[in-house]
Amino acid sequence: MLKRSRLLLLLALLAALALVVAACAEDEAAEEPDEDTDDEVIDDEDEADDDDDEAATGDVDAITVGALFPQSGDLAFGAADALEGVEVAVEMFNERGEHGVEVELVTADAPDPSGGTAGVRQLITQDGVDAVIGTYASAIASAAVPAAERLDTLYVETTAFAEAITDGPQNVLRTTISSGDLGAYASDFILTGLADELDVAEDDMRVAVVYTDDEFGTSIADAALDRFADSGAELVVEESYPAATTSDLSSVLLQIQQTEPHAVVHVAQVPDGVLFWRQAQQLDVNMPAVVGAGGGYGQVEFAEPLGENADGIFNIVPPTSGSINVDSLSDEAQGLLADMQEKLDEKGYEQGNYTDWAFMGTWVFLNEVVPNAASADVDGFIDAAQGVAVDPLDSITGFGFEFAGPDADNAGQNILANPVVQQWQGGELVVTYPEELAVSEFVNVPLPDWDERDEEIQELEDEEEDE
Amino acid sequence: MSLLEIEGLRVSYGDMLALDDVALEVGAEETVTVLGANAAGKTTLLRALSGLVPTQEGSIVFDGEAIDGLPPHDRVERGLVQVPEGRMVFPFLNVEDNLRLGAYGKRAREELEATFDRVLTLFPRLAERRAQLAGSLSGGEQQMLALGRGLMARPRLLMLDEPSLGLAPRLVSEVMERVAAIRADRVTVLIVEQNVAQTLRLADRGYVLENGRLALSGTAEELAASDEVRRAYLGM
Amino acid sequence: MSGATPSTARRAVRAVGLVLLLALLLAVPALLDSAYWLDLAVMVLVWAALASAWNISAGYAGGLSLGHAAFFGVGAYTAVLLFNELGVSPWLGMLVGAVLAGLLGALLGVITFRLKGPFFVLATLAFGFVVHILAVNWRGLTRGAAGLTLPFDGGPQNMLFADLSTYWYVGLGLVALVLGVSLWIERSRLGYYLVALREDEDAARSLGVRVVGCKVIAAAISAALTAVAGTFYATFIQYIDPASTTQFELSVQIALVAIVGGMGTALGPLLGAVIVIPLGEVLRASLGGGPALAVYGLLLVVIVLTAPNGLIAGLRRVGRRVGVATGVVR
Amino acid sequence: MPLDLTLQILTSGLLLGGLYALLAVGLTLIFGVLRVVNFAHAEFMMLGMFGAYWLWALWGIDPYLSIFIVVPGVFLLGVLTDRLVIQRSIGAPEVTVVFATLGVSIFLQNAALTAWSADIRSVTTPYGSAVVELGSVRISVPMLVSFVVALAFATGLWLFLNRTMFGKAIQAVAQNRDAAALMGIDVGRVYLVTYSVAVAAAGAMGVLIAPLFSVYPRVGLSYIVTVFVIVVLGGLGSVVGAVIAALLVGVIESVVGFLLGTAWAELAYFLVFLAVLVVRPQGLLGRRGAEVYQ
Amino acid sequence: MLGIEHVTVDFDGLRAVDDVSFEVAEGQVVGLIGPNGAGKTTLFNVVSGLVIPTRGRVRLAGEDVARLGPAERSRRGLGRTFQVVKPFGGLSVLDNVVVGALTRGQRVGEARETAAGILTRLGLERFATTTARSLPLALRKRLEVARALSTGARLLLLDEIMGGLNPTEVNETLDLLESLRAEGLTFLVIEHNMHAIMRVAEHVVVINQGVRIAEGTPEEVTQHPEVVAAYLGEPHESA
Repeated sequence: MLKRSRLLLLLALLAALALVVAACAEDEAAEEPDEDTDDEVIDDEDEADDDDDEAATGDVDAITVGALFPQSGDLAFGAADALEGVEVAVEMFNERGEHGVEVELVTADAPDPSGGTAGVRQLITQDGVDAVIGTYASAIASAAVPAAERLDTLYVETTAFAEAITDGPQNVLRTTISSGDLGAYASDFILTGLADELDVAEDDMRVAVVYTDDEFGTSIADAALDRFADSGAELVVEESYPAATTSDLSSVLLQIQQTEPHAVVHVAQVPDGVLFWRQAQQLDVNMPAVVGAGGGYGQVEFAEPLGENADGIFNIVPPTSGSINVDSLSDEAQGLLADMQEKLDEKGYEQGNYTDWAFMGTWVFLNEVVPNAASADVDGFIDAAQGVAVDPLDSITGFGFEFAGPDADNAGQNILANPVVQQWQGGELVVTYPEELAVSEFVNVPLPDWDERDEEIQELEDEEEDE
Repeated sequence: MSLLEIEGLRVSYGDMLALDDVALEVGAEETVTVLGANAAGKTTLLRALSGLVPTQEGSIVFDGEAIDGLPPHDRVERGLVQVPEGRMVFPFLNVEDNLRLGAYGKRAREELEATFDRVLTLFPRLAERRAQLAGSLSGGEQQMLALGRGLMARPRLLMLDEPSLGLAPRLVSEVMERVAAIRADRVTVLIVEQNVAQTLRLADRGYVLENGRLALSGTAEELAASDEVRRAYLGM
Repeated sequence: MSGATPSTARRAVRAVGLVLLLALLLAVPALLDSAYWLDLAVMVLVWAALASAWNISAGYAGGLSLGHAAFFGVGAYTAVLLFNELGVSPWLGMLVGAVLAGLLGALLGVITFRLKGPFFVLATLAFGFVVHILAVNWRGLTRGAAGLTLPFDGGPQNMLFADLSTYWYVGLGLVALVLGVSLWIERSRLGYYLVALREDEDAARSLGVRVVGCKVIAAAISAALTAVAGTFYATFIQYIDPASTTQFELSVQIALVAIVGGMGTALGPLLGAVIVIPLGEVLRASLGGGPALAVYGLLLVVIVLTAPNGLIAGLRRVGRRVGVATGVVR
Repeated sequence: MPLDLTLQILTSGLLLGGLYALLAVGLTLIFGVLRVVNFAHAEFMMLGMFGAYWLWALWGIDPYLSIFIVVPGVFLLGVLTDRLVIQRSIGAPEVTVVFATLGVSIFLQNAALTAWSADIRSVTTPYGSAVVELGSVRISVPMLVSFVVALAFATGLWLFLNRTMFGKAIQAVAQNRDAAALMGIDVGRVYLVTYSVAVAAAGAMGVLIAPLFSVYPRVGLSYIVTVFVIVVLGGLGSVVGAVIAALLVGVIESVVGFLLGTAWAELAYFLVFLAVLVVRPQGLLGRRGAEVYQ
Repeated sequence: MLGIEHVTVDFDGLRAVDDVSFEVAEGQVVGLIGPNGAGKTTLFNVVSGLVIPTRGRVRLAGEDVARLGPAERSRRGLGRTFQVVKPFGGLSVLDNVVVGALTRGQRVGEARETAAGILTRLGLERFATTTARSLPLALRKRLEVARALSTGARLLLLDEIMGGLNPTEVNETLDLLESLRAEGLTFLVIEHNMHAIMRVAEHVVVINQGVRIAEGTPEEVTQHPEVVAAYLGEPHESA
């Protein structure tokens, strides 16, 4: 036991020492980050050596940006599109060389929130990047943005929707929409465009909101619920459930059946989205209109199992070149889109939704913010961002760019990032609203009752039996 | 030739030695008893013979074949059957099922019905309680059931671990009578008992275990006359 | 009693070893010339503290908990909420979180002390789920799955440091605290009682050991230390949500780290963290998330089947052999 | 509440309970006989679902046919798991017994993730949305099928346990392992069969629900925790108890879900679960003695 | 010192102890004998608080201890050993005894000294650092006694501590009992070794099938026909 007490004593000493060192280190820390960054840049990039000195005097000639996306783990597959978008944007920017700025791209992996923090530190302190571009997943972004803020570095969010990202941090520019916008837009659409189509007055609308209890579901639903609360519409069902552990939605559906809402907002993942519709059919629950908001409703895996029954289901998303009528875009935007697609082909990449958002966000940052920045730091970039004004028709995604000022509640948010309304038609999502971006008319508004559809199915089955 | 021959048997639980260098022999149609204080290793010996605990050293030869490595059910199949201490009937199964499970092995199952009738004749109480849950029987009845269940396996060597444990004197005598009857049926018996006097009257030969080692062996008469045994176990 | 006193040579080796280890630990930020690896090193400290804290109730007191994420969450949420809502420094929030978690741990101890084996495990699992469901659904308080961001209001007074190496030193302090408590318990009255209860409850009770009291105190200490680690994690990552603080998988991993290292010893869980966390990271980086976790699962199975006492037991055997070979140990 | 609605809610609850029952019966059997809580149980259901999915996606085999291929497959996997892991953990320290199956669960989940990615897949069948109408109550055909199979399995299992020699041997092993071995019962084989049959039932459930639910590696999570609750309520080790508790939990989930909301239903049954564990660990329907952990 | 009043214990319908009453006066050594399974150990469990009797009461130094758990009874001066020994297997022999000394309220250091003293007295000092699990059975029985003594118990329940000991060891143990008794300790002893009982016990209680069938001096009870029958199954003839 003697040895134990000795060990204990040493440990106490160690603890004390650790605390002392911690306190000392902190004194230095205040001035450290800037030095660190500069050192690294000078060490790491021989070419940028001279430019960097100049940068201190005014115009930015060369910057390093870090791309932070999940490259391993469960999210890696989906996030690959986004990273490819950033990569292509940087390459095209350097090739065009219009602004005399040289951009170097470094990437880091961020499989989960703590990985996001680690990735940010890696990029800023080791790779000496001047700005970080991310992140695909909201939870990871929510951890990565404060980490960058701590190191006084700009964070450009191109693909994550979480409200929290632009709710507080002063170092962020989000080029895509926030999930609240999706929810608010879903409500607006229901109260205006959809109400018109259904021929119901706004004040007579009965609505239901059903959502998963994850970040995505709650933030969208909260915004939608706020908007409904301010309107004359009546909220008849509000229900949340855990997406991962729910194996039955019949109780929700029966509530909907009882209260007969005109429209249902359903924020779901794929499995619960499919289950909701299968059980709706089984329980004969008729809903004139259902509006999803990305997530499960935006994916083929959702529509495929439903077959024809998916026709007419709405989905709210930020638009992409793939979903809108690109002919209405400006020539410049169409040219940019063509160049991007060529570049993607060249590299053997597929174009997905996230490719568009990540590409366009990066493109705007490089072309509109960087060249106008007085210095390659967070203040310089944020100042420069105030002057950004990109028209929706000048963007391959169909939404424009203009950032909320530092004093706004949602500082750094792209306030022109408006969603569009899509509908499932024949197994594909097509934009049906607003009209200027629409590629197709509404179908199945209101949705046909199940007994009408059952007949169709019955016929189908009969045919099969005949064979 | 001996039916069972053990040599240099050693069993330990972790770093605790339970049996050390035990040698023992049981001839065909013999009744042999193993005596010893609580925790002297008697139960461990029987468990080792049945294969419920692994042995570290030594050999167990049954009917001329080494059975050391065999799992318990294979030993039962060869006729080495144990009625364990504390009866261990299956409390939530009825009496009949308990008995029939006794004849679970292939060899015993072939003659199940005949054995079953014989056991019920031997234990008429069990016949009366056929449909009752074993857990609801009295202690004596449970012991009878355990004996009967052991017989159902058609043992060539029946090992009995403390069959009189916790029974009233009248029942103890009854159990001993049944054991005598089993013996008369030409079944070889290896019996472990605290009830030394009665057991020695029943047995041909005996061994005394002390702290996991053999301390004494001899014919039943010799042991009964031994001062050591008398003082230690008969309380005289 | 000659065997009880370590030889002078042995003591000297021990002392030199400790000084070297200490120096090495203090020098880690300088040695790890990469934010990535230093970041990982800090996470190793977090997990070392968590596994050690779990070990107090599981290793010493024998209650295999699968609900410890609940306490981690309480520590994280309490500190962040107090800071965000009332401006209370996380240093203080950490204490409040520890007290809250301690009370919660005590409550769990009171209701589960009689349960054995899988029943205890299932009860702690259910408890963990209750806390998780509350974290997800009590949105007025926790903002649900959206999570809470700890704004960077820099400065040591708020336990927020711009410099990564500071987190390393604070983390070292945290581990030293948990290890200190573990060692103290090991040689204190409580430790004797806990091990006695674990080895044989009836015998311990007959010697005058009060079961409820001991188990409740152990559960409370374990929960409180877990919460402290939770607060540290929250200030380190600056973002918390139910998925990363109260989820069942987290409880499993806490147990896994301690088991791989070796339960019931003070150093085992630390060893577990040093091995499992970097291994997990390397596996994930080289194989991807799914395969890495699959390997984790296999590792868990193999360890509990072949070495339920963990790697530390094997290490000790090797150490002894080396000691004998070199003549340091008789 | 109108009668129709009440009946519909109760029916939905019962059908859901039927699904749970098929998992719960196996889980409770494994515990009763082996004294092992099989954390990996729902993973075998997941594998069953994937089996059904791939046979359907690759060769268009209907789940109601592929069940005859998938279930034997899952059974063999159960044999393998039992041999490699479960039998080795019996009689080992408690930490082994608890964490070995947890490790198997983590492994299977992530092996599936590695092999088939996190993609969400669905089997589409003509009868996926088919319904039987009983008065105003609508009953999903696939749900009804799995409900019937679950009850048939439970009944069959009960008959098997109580009417056959091997079934009684299983009971004997559950009641006293040593005594069973002394009767000539091959305890290892009883363990093997019990474990494999139980996980095969989980696999069967996976196939049966494939026409209704999407398949993905973590799908087991939606069931396993609920099933733990059921098994404890029914009394660990009790087949009849598990069936009754499964139906009960299904109905409670449906009713509370309708009245209070899904999230709170989940919280409610965890609290009930805790209370039952603490106050009456043998379960609401279990018999005394079954809870004794050996 | 100890009063057992009408104690009855039922286990799942089986009556293990049936309306047993007797007293142990301070400073006495009372033997409790009976065949295996007679209910002696169950009675010990009732006295020490591990088993709650179906009916009846236990008084310890005049106080009704029915509501107290084993730990509280131990802290009121009751110590016991277990027939099937229950050492804290993973702990050293010394640490086993330290646990008991700690519950007296001693600090760890003091407790270690107390424990070391007790080990010396029982001749276990050589094994102080040995893991309890690896002690031979006879020594583990002695460890049980050491542990019971370490709590500072005034009344000791000893459950077959002489089983398996050789005659010399039995004599040593008996000497120890006598010296402890001279210090004022009280004993209730279960023992199969009648020789030993005859030597130390002034009073013997015999139970069989859970029922008290005789009580008196050792000589009286060994002559008692019911006792003879209980032990030997039938009237004693051969010896």
